[in-house]
Amino acid sequence: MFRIRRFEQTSLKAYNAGKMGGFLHLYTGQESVAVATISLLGPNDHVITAYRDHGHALVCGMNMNECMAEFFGKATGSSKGKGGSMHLFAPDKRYWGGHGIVAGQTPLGLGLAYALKYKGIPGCCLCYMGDGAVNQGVFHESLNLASLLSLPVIYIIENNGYSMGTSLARSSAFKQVLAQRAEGYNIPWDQANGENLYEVRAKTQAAVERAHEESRPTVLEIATYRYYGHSVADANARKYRTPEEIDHYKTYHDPLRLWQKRLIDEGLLTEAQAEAIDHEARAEAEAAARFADESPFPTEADIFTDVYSEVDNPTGDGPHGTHFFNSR
Amino acid sequence: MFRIRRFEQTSLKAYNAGKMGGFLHLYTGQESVAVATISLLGPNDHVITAYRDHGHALVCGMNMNECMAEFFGKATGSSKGKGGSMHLFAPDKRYWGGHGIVAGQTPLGLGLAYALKYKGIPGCCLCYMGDGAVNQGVFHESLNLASLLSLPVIYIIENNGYSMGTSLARSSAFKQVLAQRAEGYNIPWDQANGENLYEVRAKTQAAVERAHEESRPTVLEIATYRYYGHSVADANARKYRTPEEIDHYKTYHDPLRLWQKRLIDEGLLTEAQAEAIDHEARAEAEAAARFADESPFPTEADIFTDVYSEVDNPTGDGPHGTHFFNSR
Amino acid sequence: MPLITYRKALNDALAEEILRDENVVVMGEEVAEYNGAYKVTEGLWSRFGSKRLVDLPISEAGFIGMAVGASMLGLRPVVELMFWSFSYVAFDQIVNNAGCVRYMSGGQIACPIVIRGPANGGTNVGATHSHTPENFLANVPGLKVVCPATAYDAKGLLKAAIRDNDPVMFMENTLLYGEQWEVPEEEYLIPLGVADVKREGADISLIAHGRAVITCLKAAEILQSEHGINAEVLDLRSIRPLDEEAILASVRKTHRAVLVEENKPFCGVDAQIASLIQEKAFDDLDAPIQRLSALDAPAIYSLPLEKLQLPTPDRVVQKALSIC
Amino acid sequence: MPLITYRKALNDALAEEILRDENVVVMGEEVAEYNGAYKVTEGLWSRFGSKRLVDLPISEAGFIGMAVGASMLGLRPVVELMFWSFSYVAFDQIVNNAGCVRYMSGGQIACPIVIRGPANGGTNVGATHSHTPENFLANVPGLKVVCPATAYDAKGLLKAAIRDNDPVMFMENTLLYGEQWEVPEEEYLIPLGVADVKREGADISLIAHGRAVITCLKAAEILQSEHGINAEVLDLRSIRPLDEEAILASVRKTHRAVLVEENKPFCGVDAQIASLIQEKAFDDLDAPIQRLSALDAPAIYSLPLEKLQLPTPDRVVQKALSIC
Ligand SMILES: Cc1ncc(C[n+]2csc(CCOP(=O)(O)OP(=O)(O)O)c2C)c(N)n1
Ligand SMILES: Cc1ncc(C[n+]2csc(CCOP(=O)(O)OP(=O)(O)O)c2C)c(N)n1
Ligand SMILES: [Mg+2]
Ligand SMILES: [Mg+2]
Repeated sequence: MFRIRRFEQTSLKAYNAGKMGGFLHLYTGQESVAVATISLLGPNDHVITAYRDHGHALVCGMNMNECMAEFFGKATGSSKGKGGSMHLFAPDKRYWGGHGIVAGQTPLGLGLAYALKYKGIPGCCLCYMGDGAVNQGVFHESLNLASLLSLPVIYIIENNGYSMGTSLARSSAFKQVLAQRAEGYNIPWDQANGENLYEVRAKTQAAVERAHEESRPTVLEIATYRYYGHSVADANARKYRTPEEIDHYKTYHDPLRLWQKRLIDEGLLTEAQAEAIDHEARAEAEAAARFADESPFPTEADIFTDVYSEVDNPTGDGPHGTHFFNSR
Repeated sequence: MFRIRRFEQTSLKAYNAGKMGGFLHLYTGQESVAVATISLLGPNDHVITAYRDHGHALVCGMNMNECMAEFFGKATGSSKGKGGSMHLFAPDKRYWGGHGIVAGQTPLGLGLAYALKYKGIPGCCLCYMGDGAVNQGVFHESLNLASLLSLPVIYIIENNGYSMGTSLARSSAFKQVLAQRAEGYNIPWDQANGENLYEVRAKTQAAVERAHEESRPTVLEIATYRYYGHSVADANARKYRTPEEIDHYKTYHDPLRLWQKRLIDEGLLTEAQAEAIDHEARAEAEAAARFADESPFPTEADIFTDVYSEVDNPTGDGPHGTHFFNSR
Repeated sequence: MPLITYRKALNDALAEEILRDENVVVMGEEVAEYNGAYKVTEGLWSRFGSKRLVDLPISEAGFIGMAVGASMLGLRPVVELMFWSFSYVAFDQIVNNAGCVRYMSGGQIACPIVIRGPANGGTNVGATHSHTPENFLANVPGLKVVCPATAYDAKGLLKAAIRDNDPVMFMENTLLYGEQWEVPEEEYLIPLGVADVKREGADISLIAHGRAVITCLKAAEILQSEHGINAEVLDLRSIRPLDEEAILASVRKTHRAVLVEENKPFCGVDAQIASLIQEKAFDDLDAPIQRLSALDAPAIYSLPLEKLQLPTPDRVVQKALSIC
Repeated sequence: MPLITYRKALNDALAEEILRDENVVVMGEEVAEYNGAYKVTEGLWSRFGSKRLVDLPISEAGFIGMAVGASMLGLRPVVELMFWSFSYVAFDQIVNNAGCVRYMSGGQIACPIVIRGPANGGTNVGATHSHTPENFLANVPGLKVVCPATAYDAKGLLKAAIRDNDPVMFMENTLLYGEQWEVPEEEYLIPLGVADVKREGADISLIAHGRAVITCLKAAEILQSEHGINAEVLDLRSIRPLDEEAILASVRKTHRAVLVEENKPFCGVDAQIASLIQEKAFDDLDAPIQRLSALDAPAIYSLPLEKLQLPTPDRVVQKALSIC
């Protein structure tokens, strides 16, 4: 969690220093969700998420350098500067992104689970999404397919209470619990408080076992909170939420501090160790920023690579026909 | 119901005689649904449905001639032969079609309800759909919007047990009742047996009152059965359902015969009157077929009308620019 | 005339039409309380309230379909898409319901809806957020497509689009929102289907739409000052209906054309323009028509590269010189 | 060589690839137990079972996205769309996920998926069921688009498409399913991106794709027999990648071209072909390139009119005569 916290802090600084433009969706405040859930996964389990993907990427094992360099749009980035912060990928680490279209990843996660089942691999796919994403039709199509085909996919709704400037109550109609919509598809669902890692892990574990042993899907809603605006470009970050609300969460519900305190209380961690971890994390993040800064940009020729695998890896008689239509 | 039954019989004959091609989705067996529900509506209530729309069109007051002529692709058809059997419209009768894309009409029905509420008109919209249409994402988006915006729309799921060759169990995952999915959106729902017109009317009436008085949506699932194939072109009509199943429904659950018997038992109808109604209906249908047959086809020039209202009704200085791009 | 931004011009157009016609309702994600993701609707909610400015959840297919249905009963919904890129989740509702309902009903139903929002790359947001679907939507008979390049055009065209009885796809550009142009205080409308000569010239026609028009104007200055070439810049403004006469008139005058767009090249808008010119002004052409579109790959995230991916004044100049 | 139908050729291609590669899985609505809405998958379910042929509910966006996700892990899904018209409810999944994932991942992810089904009008089913999106999808760098006109091409191209490591949009035609052509018994592949001269000629090039190729062949016979004009008929077969060389070679030989498509004209495939020819073979052209596309309105339901709406041999002949 320290690593994510420091990484985000550093990337925000870099954004404000003009090292990148566009969007930057900080995960600060939600760290416990990715950490508590992904840390449970085994060698056959896969992860996919939306654009607020920095935390998941790091927990899946991507290193800060490739991520930060990607934010900077550098050739050393995980996607060679072609994807950006919303699109971090590490298939070798079973991490499938990083997707910018709201809920667009939900059927992809289903497909990963489909492939696992098809190949007889006893794994599952954790597919993350926001509370605003539940109102995209494709998520419902995915729920029906997941239940009908009995696929090992776990949809984790990171409910941070807002979709951009819209509160949950203004975006979704539901009875008591958002995740309850899963009932309509005969899918088991549960809720967890994101600041309690033990609870999140226990409930995720139950879902993972259901996936592994029964090849059944689960919808798990985890309550959390984001500290910054929707993206760094969110001008109204403090308009649709009162400063008091934000401060309240930071003071009484910060998952990082609560977890640290708990581990210390339980004698599993000392203040000094925590200090050291934090220190390391900050150093790692700052080094990553330097790495990104010093890395080269892609070249104009790179614009045309990674579009078609046939063009990048021509077969015997090479690619046939014209693939790109700029007359230059 | 006799009118629909005879109309379909006649259109099927015309189809087989090569008077039309493409699709023809017969409503035979489901007549009671359109009759029992639409007959409850008042002057501010609107109707929209899918491609299996012949019954709804007739109950809404469209005459057999304009419908049959539309099937034949004639200029005298309700859409001048431009829409076809899936696309019957009569806005003057508050009947908005007739839509070929599965569930594509569900947000349109929502919009009709939206406009009613916006204008302060105490009406509602009945939006019909099939049991297979519930798995299109846009329907779920519509349910959330209907509940969130509190709109007077009533979704009527005509559950005939199959979507083309796929049984309900093979297309939809749900707990006990398909319509229960509405709970996830905090929308009241109910079920009715389509062969019992009193039950259907009572439950529809409750939904209509909820819409009129509380401007709240309802999802109503009505059990019914189609006698013919999905469309006349459905080669497998008797493969995915046993002939026994079909015969069973025709023998013991025919809504037309059951309703007729009930009215006679209740002394509201005599055999002779029923005979007469049926006779009239058949005559009307056959006259419609003749009318359609004798009507002219549209002209080639008609292809380019009804595309842009600006072109059809040029304003003072006429339409600006090129609207059509055939260089002829 | 006062200088106002492209954003303000749109905002004024919306306010004026909301005041003029009680059936005009503006809806979309974050358009009301948040004042619009790009602030195009700033201040309208506090001024006109929740009936005229409606916040909606992230359900583009659902609410565009809803707006189409509402328009069938006489409302004039102006639906904001945060990005036109998101129209792809609502593509069926736009093409089949907005685009076909009038035809399939034999002219019984009108669909006076406007769908508006930014459709452009160049903002460092990656491939999925940088689509420019004007060529897709203009392919659909029944839809109209407008791409204003200046604040003046944005205001006049949006007001005309809202009053239009057909569905109008209105495509803006986030890179222009902050740019200023002269806009008269008195009301005016710009009819759809009328192109605009943004710069008179005799030697070559630079034909463009949207932000590419601005790129062409810069290129024209360079051509004039550095190469003594007097380029005409024609702004299509409206893609469908299309002002064919203006295009042909310009080419018949200059005998040379470079077509510039931020659209992708394959079947882009300029493919149609090129096909039109060669067919109807074949003998007037002294050289092949040149096209300059976005470099033909998904929008790259890396900002310096993305800037190269879109047409630049320099590359317009090179194209022009190649046929002058 | 045995004569087999276009439908059977597709069926054979699927069976052969299912047998060859255990990662090939065919999925869609009614493809298994029902044997396919248009019987393209007839007999495959009883032969290969429910693992290789999968019936799915009416959720195109969901299951195309699912297939894209499965392909990222190495499966080779062949997804049937009952009609390509229904791709519009899945447009985002096709363009943004299938089309962009390789690029946005910097080449880390491949998407070896095939989406196939009929994309044509002329069958009396109305506007919403008669779309031909080859121009939309070929506009998207990252996607490939194929439109076979004969049983021979259908089989060879489908087998190549399934083995291709990029997403291939495979567009068939219900009016061709029942037509027969000679197809060899031994296995063969047809690489994407290679056009085919269906008829050698010297006086004019008729360039087309899909069923329009058949229309052109009929027109060529009329031109020969009634007007002594020897027309060449070039079948593009693959829209993206596109065989530009074959197009230019034909035009350089005949100096005249008529482009025929069942696509709508505005930004249709032939707009791109026309723009290409005029740019790269400008001096070889003795006359303006003529285009014949579907008449520019939503597909009309009325059958006799719909037949007129699509290119006919007679209208191809008229176009040809207008420049010969
Ligand atoms: C289809 C689509 N519509 C709109 C957007 C713009 N958008 C990006 S994120 C977002 C809010 C999503 O909120 P939520 O799902 O709660 O995720 P969070 O940002 O809270 O993590 C919106 C509206 C988009 N990317 N895709
Ligand atoms: C988006 C879309 N996908 C597929 C189809 C093809 N199709 C037309 S009707 C139908 C079955 C629908 O079944 P159901 O909703 O139960 O209605 P019913 O035919 O039983 O009245 C299918 C798959 C379509 N028209 N639109
Ligand atoms: Mg949220
Ligand atoms: Mg059904």
